[in-house]
Amino acid sequence: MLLHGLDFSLPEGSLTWLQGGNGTGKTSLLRCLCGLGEAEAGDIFWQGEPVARDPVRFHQELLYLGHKPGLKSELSIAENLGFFRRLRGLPVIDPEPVLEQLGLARYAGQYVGSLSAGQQRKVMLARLLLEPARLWILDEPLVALDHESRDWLAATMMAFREEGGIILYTSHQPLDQVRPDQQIAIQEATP
Amino acid sequence: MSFTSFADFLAMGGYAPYVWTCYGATLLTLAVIVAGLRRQKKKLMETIRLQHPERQAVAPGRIVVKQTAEDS
Amino acid sequence: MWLWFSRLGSPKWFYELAGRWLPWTWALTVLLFVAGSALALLFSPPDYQQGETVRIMYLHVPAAFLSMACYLTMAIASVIALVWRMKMAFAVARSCAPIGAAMTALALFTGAVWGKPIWGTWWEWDARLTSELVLLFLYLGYIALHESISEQSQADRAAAVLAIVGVVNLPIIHFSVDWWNTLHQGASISRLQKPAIDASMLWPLFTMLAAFFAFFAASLMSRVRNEILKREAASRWVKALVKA
Amino acid sequence: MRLAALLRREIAIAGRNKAAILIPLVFFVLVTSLFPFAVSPDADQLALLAPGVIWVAALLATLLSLEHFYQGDYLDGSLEQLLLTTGSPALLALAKSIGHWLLTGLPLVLVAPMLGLLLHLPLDAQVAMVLTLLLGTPALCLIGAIGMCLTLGINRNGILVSLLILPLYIPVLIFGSSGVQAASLGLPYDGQLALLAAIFILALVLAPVAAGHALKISTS
Repeated sequence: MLLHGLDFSLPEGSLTWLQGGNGTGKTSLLRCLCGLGEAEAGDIFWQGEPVARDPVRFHQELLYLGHKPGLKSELSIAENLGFFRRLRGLPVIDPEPVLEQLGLARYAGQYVGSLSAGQQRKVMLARLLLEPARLWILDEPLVALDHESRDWLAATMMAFREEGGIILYTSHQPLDQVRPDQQIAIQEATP
Repeated sequence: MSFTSFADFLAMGGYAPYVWTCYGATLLTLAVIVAGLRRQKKKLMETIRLQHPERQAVAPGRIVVKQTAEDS
Repeated sequence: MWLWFSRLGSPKWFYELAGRWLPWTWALTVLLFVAGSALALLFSPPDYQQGETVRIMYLHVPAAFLSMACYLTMAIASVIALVWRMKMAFAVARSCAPIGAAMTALALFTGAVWGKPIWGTWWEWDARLTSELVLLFLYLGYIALHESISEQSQADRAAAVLAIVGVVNLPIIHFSVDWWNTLHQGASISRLQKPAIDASMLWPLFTMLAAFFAFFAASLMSRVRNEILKREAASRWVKALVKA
Repeated sequence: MRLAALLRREIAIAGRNKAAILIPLVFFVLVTSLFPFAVSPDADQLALLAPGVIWVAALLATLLSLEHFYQGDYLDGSLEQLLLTTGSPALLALAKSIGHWLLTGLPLVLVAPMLGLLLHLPLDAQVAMVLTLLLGTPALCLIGAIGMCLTLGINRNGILVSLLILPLYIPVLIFGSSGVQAASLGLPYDGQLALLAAIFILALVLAPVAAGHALKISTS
C-alpha cells in the first residue's frame, strides 16, 4: 500500500496544491482520483455521489493533464484539440483565440510531432480553456513552461476558481502568483 | 493378481516400454512439481530474509491536510 | 458461510490452516498413489483388445481430467479475485497454472505413448489430444503473461482476465477441434476411445483419480502458501515467520 | 456518437500514416507467395494448400498489425485521455477493434481474391474465401484486441501477444479454411459460414468488455 490516511475534500471554487517529494505517490494519488488507478480501499465521491456508480458523469466534468501530453504527433494541433472536443460530444470550435494567448497561433496547422516538448505542453494546457470541466487535476503542469506561460496558467487558474471550478495540482514549488486555498502534503513515512 | 511371475509383470505383455515410460513420466512430473514447490519456497525465504534486515519495506506515506490561508 | 468465506480471504489465516492440513494431505496422496498403482498394475485385468497398454489409461485419464479441472479452478479463482478483489483468490489462480501445465503435458505424453501401439505413430491429431495441446498453450500463455508484468497486482489482474477469456474459449475450441477432427478423419479410425470399462477397471481408475486430486490439493495448498509469502512479504507476520 | 468520433480519429491518424496501413497487406501477399517456393509451383498442389495458406497469412497479418493501433496511443499518453473522455473502456476497445478491422481486416478481404489467383484457387472457392474472411477477420480483430490490451504495459510484447492470442484464433481458422476447402470441392459451406458468424457475434459482444477491462488494468 502506497498511501493511507486519505481523507480530504475539494470544496467548490478552490485551488489545492498537492506537495510531496519525488516518488511519494503524488502521481498515483492523482491517477486514482481520476479513476485510472485502482484504489485498494475507500471511495471517491463527486458532488456527494460515489464515482463508481456513474463514472461517465464524473469523467465528463473532469480534465486530467498528466506527464505525457496525450497528443497524436501525426495530427495537427487543431485536429488534436478538435478530437478532444468531439470525444466529449461537443461541436469543434476554432482553437485560434486560445492558441493566440499561448503564442502558438502560427502553429495551429502544424503537426504536433514537429513541435518542441515545451510547445506540446502548451497545446495540452490549451485544453483547459477549450474543454468545459468543473474539476481540473493537473500533474506537474509547470514543467518545461516559460515565464509567460506560467503567468497565463496562474491567471487561467484564478479565473476558473472564480467561476466555482475546482483545481488540484502537484508541483515541486508552488505557483507563486496564486495562493492555494488548501495544501496537502504527503509526509514521508519515518521508518 | 493378473501376473504369474515378476518377469511376466516386467514384460507387461510385450508392451513394457510403453507402460513403464508412462509410469516413469508420471513419477517424473509429480517429482518436478514437488521440487518446484520446494525450490520456490527456499528462494522466497531467502529473498524475504535478505530483504528483512537491511531495507525496511517502504511504509506508506501519511496524508496531512493543512488548511492554508482561509481569507482568499 | 459468509464468515468462512471472508475468513478465507485473510492470508495469514489460510497460511496457518493450510500448514496444519498439508502433512495429512501429502500422506493421503502417497497412500492413494500406492493403492492406485497396485490396483492399476497388479489387480486389474488386461483389456481384451489393447492388452496391457490399458494400464496407461489409469494415468492418462486422471491427468487429462485434472488438467481441465485445474484450469476451471484457475478461472473460478480469477472471477472471485476480480469481482471481490480478494488477494487470496489471485494467489490461488496463480498457483494453479504450473500444476495444470505439468498435468496437461503429462496427459499429452501419456496419450501419445498410449496411442503408439494403436495408431503406430507417436503423435496422432486425435480430437482429445489436440484439445489438450491447445490447453497447454493456454496455460503457457497465462504463465508468460503473469511473468512478463513486473508489478504484482497488475500481473495478477491481467492474468485473471486472460484466464476468464480462456475458459470462455475452451468449449468453443473443444467443439471446433472435435468438428475438425470428424471432418478430416471421419469417425472410422478408432479414436482414443476408452475401452468399455467393466467393474474391475473402475476401481483402479477412481483410486488413481483420487490420488491425482489429492496431489492437486496438496501441491496447490503448498503453492498458495508460497504465493502468500511472496505477496505478504512486507507484513509483520511474514517477517516474524522468516526470522523464526 | 462518441463511437463515431473515435472512428473518425482512427481513420484520421491512419490517413496520415498510410505506410503503416499498407504494411500488413504487403505482409499478407508476401507470406502467401512464399508457399509456391516452399512447396511447388504446380497448380494442383497449390490449389490444395491455398485455403489454409491464405487463411493463416490473413490471421498473422491481423495479429501483427494489432500493435500499430494500440501501442502508439499507449506510449504517447493519449490512451489515458481517451479512456477518460469516453468514460467507458469497452466502448473504446470496440471502437479500436472496428478501426483496426476497417483499416486492416477489410483490405485483407479485398486483396484475398488476387492471392487466390496466385495459388490457382478455383472460382467458387474464391467466393468462399471472401465470405469466410469477411466474417472471420472482424472476430480476429476483436479477439486480438484482448491480447493487445493485456500486454500494453509490457515492452517488446509482440511475441507475447501472439502466444496469448493464437490459441484463441484456432476455431476461426478451422471454420474459415475448411469453408474454403469445402467450396473448392464443390461442397456446400454454409455450415462453416454460420459458425463463423456465431463466433463473430460472440466476439462482438464479449471481447470489448474483456479488452476494456484489460485497458483499465494496463493503464492503472
